[in-house]
Amino acid sequence: MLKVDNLHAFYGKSHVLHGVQFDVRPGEIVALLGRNGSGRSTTAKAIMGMVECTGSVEWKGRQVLGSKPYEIAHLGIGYVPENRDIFPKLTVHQNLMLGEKRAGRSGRWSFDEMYAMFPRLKERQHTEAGVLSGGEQQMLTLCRTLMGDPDLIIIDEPTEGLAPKIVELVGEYLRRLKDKGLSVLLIEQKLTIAMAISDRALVMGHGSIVFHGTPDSLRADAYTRKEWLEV
Amino acid sequence: MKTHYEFKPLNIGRWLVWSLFALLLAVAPLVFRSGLAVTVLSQMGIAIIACLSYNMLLGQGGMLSFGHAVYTGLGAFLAIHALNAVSAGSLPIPVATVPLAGGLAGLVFAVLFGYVTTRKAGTTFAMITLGLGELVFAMSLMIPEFFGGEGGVSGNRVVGKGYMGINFGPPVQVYYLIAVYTFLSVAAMFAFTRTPLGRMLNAVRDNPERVEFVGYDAQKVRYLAFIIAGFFAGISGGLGALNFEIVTAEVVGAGRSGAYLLFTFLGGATFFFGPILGAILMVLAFVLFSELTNAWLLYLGLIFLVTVMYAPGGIASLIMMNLRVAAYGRLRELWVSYLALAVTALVVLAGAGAMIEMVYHLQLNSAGGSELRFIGVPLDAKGANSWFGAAFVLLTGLGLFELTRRVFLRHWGEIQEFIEKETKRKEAL
Amino acid sequence: QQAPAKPAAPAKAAAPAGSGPLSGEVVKLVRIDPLTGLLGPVGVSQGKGYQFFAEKFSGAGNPAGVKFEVTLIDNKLSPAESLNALKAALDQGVRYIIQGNGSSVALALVDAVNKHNERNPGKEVLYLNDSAVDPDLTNSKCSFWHFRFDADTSMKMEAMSSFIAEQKDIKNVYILGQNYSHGVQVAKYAKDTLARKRPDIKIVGEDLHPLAQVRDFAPYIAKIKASGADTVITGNWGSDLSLLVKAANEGGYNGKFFTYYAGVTGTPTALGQNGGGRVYQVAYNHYNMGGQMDKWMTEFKQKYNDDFYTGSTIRIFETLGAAMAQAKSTDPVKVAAAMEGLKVKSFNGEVEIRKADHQLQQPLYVSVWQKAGGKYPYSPENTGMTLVPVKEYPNYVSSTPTSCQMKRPG
Amino acid sequence: MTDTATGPFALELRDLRKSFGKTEIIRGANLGVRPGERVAVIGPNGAGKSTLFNLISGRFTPSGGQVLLNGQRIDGKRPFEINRLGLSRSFQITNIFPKLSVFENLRCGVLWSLGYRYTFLKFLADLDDANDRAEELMHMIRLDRKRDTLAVNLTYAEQRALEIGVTIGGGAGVILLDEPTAGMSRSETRRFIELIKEVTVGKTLLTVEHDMGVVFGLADKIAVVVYGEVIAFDTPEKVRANQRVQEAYLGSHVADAQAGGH
Amino acid sequence: MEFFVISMLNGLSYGLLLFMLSSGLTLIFSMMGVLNFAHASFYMLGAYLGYTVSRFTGFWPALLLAPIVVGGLGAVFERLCLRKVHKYGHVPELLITFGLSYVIIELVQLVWGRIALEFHPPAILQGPAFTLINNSAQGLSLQWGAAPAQLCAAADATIRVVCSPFPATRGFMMLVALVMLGSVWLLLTRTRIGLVIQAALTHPEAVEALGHNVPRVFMLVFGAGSALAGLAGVIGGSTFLTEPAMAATVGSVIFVVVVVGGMGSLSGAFLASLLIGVLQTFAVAFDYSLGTLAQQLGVAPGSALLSSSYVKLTLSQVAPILPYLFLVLILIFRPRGLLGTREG
Ligand SMILES: Nc1ncnc2c1ncn2[C@@H]1O[C@H](COP(=O)(O)OP(=O)(O)OP(=O)(O)O)[C@@H](O)[C@H]1O
Ligand SMILES: Nc1ncnc2c1ncn2[C@@H]1O[C@H](COP(=O)(O)OP(=O)(O)OP(=O)(O)O)[C@@H](O)[C@H]1O
Ligand SMILES: [Mg+2]
Ligand SMILES: [Mg+2]
Repeated sequence: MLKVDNLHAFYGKSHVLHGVQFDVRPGEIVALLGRNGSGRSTTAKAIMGMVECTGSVEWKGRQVLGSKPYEIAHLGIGYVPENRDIFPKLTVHQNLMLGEKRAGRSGRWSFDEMYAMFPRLKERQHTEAGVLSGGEQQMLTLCRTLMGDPDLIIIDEPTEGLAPKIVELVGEYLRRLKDKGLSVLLIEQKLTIAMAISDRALVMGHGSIVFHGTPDSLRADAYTRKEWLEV
Repeated sequence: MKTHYEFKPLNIGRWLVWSLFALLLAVAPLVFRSGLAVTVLSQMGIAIIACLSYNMLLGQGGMLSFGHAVYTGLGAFLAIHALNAVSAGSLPIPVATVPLAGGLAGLVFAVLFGYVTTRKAGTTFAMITLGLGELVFAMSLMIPEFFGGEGGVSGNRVVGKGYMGINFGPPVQVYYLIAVYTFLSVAAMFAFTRTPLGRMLNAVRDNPERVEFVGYDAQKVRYLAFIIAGFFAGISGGLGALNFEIVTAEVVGAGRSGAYLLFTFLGGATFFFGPILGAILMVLAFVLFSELTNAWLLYLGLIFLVTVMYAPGGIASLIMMNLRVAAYGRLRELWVSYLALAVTALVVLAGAGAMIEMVYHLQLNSAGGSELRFIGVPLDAKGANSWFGAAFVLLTGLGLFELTRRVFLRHWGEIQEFIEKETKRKEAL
Repeated sequence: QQAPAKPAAPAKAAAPAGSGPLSGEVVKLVRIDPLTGLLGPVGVSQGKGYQFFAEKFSGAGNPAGVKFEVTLIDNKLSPAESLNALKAALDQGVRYIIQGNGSSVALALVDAVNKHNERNPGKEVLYLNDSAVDPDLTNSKCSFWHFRFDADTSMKMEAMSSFIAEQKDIKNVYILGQNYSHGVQVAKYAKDTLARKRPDIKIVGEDLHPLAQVRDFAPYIAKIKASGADTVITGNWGSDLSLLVKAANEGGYNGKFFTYYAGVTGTPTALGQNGGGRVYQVAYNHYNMGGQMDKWMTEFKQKYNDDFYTGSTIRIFETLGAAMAQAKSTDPVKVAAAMEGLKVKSFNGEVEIRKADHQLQQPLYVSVWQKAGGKYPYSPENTGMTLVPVKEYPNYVSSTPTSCQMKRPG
Repeated sequence: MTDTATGPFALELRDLRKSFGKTEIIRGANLGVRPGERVAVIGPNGAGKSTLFNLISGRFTPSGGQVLLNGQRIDGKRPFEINRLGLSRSFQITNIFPKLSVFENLRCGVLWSLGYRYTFLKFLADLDDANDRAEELMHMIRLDRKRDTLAVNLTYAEQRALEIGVTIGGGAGVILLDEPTAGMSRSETRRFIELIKEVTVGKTLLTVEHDMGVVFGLADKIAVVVYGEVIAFDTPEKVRANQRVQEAYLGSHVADAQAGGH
Repeated sequence: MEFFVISMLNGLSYGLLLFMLSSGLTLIFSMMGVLNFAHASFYMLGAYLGYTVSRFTGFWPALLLAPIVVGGLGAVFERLCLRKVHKYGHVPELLITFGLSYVIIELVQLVWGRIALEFHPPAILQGPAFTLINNSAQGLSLQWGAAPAQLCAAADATIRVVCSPFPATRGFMMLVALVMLGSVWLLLTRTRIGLVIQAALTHPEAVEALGHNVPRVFMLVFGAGSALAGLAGVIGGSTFLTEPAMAATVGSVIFVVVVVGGMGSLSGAFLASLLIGVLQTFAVAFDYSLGTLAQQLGVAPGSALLSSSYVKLTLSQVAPILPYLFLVLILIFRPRGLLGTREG
């Protein structure tokens, strides 16, 4: 469904991705692992058309490299950025509203489902999102993206700053998304959860994919874990 | 651990720069000798102090003020009253210290008004200063006792015989007085940026909230800086009073405040010397540029548009960028590009200028015939030839300019990349 | 130097070389006035007048036979800029300065010229004031180096009040003005003169508003109506005048307006049909002076598509020419001395530069804004309207005393 | 609450309350921290940990209750007053002076405590003590090489380190750190914790953390905040055993796995 | 009584005029956070374009066309210039509009000349909308349109009759202001445009990632704001004066409205306009000064003091600068404005 090939990305003059190549199939959770600064977030941004890049990104058989972020979003890729990027002056509910691509039409997901998933958000639905606690903001960004009814969702470190119990919960929900037929590209730091829920794992190092396989094979590959993940 | 070792080599450079500055101030009137030139130089000195004091707020404190002329202006009024008191013999101070009276006035008013304005930053601050500026200006026409009504307050800087032949009658003597004040003020304001308060002011600009968590009261930092800026603004006003020997309501007007803002920005608010360039340009624009062409406001507006879009750090940032390139020894390869850019830009200007001037000519001057001369070229504002010619020049210029610009940008980018790599490499060492 | 009045092209010898005593000498004059901003249009229009008449009065056009060259410098209506302009003019060796718009500029210039002349003997300049009307200029601040060719506020009020005194239907007067010296002075002189000439007229209200700040005059009209005034005296000019009259029309106020500046560039268009028959102006001329003036105005209009109304321009050339012929010199000190008490025949009869204060003594006209046609065909700005003279006041009526203690050089 | 040590508290909360509009977020929190103790504050998301820090540091004014620093009441005081009394904090979201260099950032952090206040009559370059202290800090947080780099241009981890540097610079006795390791990888986190330990020797430390590894590695005591109350305050072992904490916060195996993983 | 009614009407209509002038500014400011200094220039451009278009098509089509053209120009400006500096922050944004205001004013003078134009409202708007007749015998009555002369003339000398016409142009202006209020309100509340922009102010990338074309929305909003200014210009220009100084006279008072109302608050701007309009209009009616006040309080200041300008300054004289006083006071005591929700 998503096919990334020979992707090179640049921030101004600095070359960050060096020929990244992988794919994501329908209904699959793919974990993208790696150390800080290895280029995982950049990969996500490159797919979304937010950084300058060359190579190829095919989505459902169509080349999307060079398209604008909002066009890509309309094609059905959802993106949850890593630094939360909630809209601080808007209320929780308004944040969710902005997730919808067209007002009032939300596809597979409704406000109620979102609130059922994270009751905490319902309690705070009329609060300005800027004052939410760090964890609440994380929940909000996830829901906001889901409201746009994507087929593939790229999540950058969703469990960052979440209490252990919630981390578990997020894992739970990601699996549920998968059951609903969504694909997930999960960028994670916490190996435990990534390994627990993903179908395949990719490891990045210095801007390219250095490992590609199932979680089990990664668990078995001590070299990769030591060299590229330092666990 | 001795920490300021790295200032050593710079210090020599700094001495050099300051000596050059002093020298420049000293010889300028020997080079430019006409009456107009001397007063223009004097006004530059005055404007330099004003713009630097303004930049204490804008560039260093992040306070966008629309009412800085209030402090320069009230300083000027107080100074001229002081001068008159000196003339009348009721105030026994030398004329040369009258600008200090202006400074004190600026300070006092900054203490008064600053208390309410600096409680907030950002747009709120900007709007309060706008409102205060309008109020003071309106008052200036309503209270003739102090502001002298429409005619303003005039004075005579020649008091008595003077001291060693210096009675400030000849404009050149006033110029040197202003030059001394300018040098001292610039030095003092530069020194300010190197003091704890000056540094905390930068911190307040960047992140007022965090400042409070390292023990400082952001409001108070702003307030103190505002007062100091008010003092220098007042000095500048006081010098203006001595130079013109008359102070009218325009000195507190919104136009002045706007000019300080625009030209400080144009010069470059992020570098200390930016406002100095801005001030020089300001005087040139108002005094000389407007004499060259009727369309000066249009050109001024266009210059601002272009500067804000392509050099948001002002002229100073352009200079610094090139200095950086020079420091890495790569400025020399750029000169061809610069030359090409300059030439094509001039072509564009010539084309556009010819058209603008023709329109103005048609509108204001048509009775004198439709012919005019533009940079030596005879044009006929009513002739299709001239118009086609100008349009052709403009379009060709634009095309060539765009071409050279692209080439230049590529080259420039490559150099920047090189510099970045170099710095990374140095860091890694 | 730009624009409107480049020195009249010498090639076009409209004025053949004269035969006066100073034949061939060139007299440079610099006019320091706004060419941009609020009063820009006025300054530009007046600049054209100087261009036009410099040519007419050069050479054989004046008894001295000198050639006049006028350049314009834009002072943006700023006193400080004007002082710069003065410096620029002095650098060019100019000895005659002209200015008119804005008493603030005028006061600054008088002051600067006085100081310059005091500090630079032998390089004196004269300041010829064509329209700044602050009475101070010929009273407390009078100067040997300053000559005024307009009639000052008090003279105009003298004529205006005489006219009002004759109108039996005027009983209640309201005074409205811009809150700066001009507006304040108009109010003061109006009260003084009316009290003297028609003590029965009641001043039912008096108001000052900031200059060029009021967008909506309806509240003032409501107040004027409520006061029961049948006449309004106002010093307002520009948009402050046009908007006032417009608001009066809309607000159903039918009283008369006595004004100073109904005929100035832009105001005729803005007034349009408004205020027909009830807006009065007092000035030293009007649009239908007749004779030579009519011809000049028509020629001017043809040439510049603009209206000429600043008659002082003509007076400046006339008196300069005469004084130079008399002094046989273009040296400002001698010319100034010759100008004192000088009498010339001009478009509105004989005028005299009063020695005591250098104020031109001249007849004044009260005219009223109404449809052009018949005897009064000249329509400014093609509005179809004109100023029709209703009364002329000779020198001795409009003259006001002066408190000037003139200090003469030497 | 069990007090093992005795003596005065370095920081004490007494029935602290805070409401935003109608919702009460902090509902009577009580806590007493002894000088030199390292306390980890944990709790579910939105429990009010950051709010608690904001109340203590003066960013918010409490709606009720008291905060005492070394026995002196500080509730209702402005942040800079509290800071001057010897309490300093870092932020969950990096909060430094972006347009100033690393060195300047650190120097800003030390100026007040060295008594330079608002002076504009001394040159910064001549303030040997301030400069030395800033250099020392820079060395401690291992940013020597980035001395003149503007803070915006630092990497995330470096910015976090700088944040800590600015926080401890003033030499305050009580330090609050809000999720200092957020967004760092495992190895970086480990290094960073060492750093924190190193720079806060002898100080009273409160830190918010979600990473149980960090919590158990760093803290002498753990305070558990749930729904605006401190429901437990004890040694790590006892807290981990606490049934309520298990339910409210740690969940089942993940916590064990994380805690055990180190 | 009749004076009060008329003054109230004047005040309200002036307030609505202020609102009309500033609604576009409010729109742009509240949504994009840009203090558009060129707003008054767009207003002026609207008047001049309206004048030119109306000479070909008559007033009513011009009322529609001119704002569209102005809006288009605004959008182009946003596209070519403002967008480039957006990333540098608010000060450059403000300065670029500052620069634009110079350019527009000069260009307008180049194209249309420097003196006032004869731009009249259409015939239907030229008379009074209604006339208030105050008859000292019969009391206050209202007559639509102009009142016949005999109604305004007193039949006998003891009866005082005052007719106060209310100009149709003013009525029309009030109507337009209300329509503007309504449409901007709809735009802000019934569409997500407002949300998109507010969100994009802090996190443009995130908004785009959610599928919103942010640059286009910015351009549209700026265009709409300019169009509102243009519409105000056509009406203002025909009702008042179409001249080069018209931009300067609108000047800073529209900023006062926006700021006093509260950053980002449409209802606040509306309230502020009305308040300022009424305040200023009634202030004109009062000749009180510090001197008279002192005298009424029974304090007799010395005559020297009495003649000084401070003491003689009456309320009516300072009326036009009251908005600035109001602005300063509001910002000191309530920095977020009357109904504002956020500061700065
Ligand atoms: N805006 C930027 N400009 C320049 N370089 C950048 C920018 N953003 C990231 N980089 C650099 O690109 C590289 C990859 O960054 P990226 O954010 O993709 O890493 P990551 O794997 O997501 O790490 P993290 O755990 O920090 O999120 C890093 O070296 C980083 O310094
Ligand atoms: N200014 C405020 N206005 C309204 N509600 C607020 C405000 N600040 C915080 N809150 C609410 O208070 C609650 C506690 O927030 P806080 O940031 O203290 O949580 P936390 O314990 O730090 O959580 P996390 O671990 O997720 O960061 C949250 O529900 C938040 O929405
Ligand atoms: Mg990342
Ligand atoms: Mg928190």
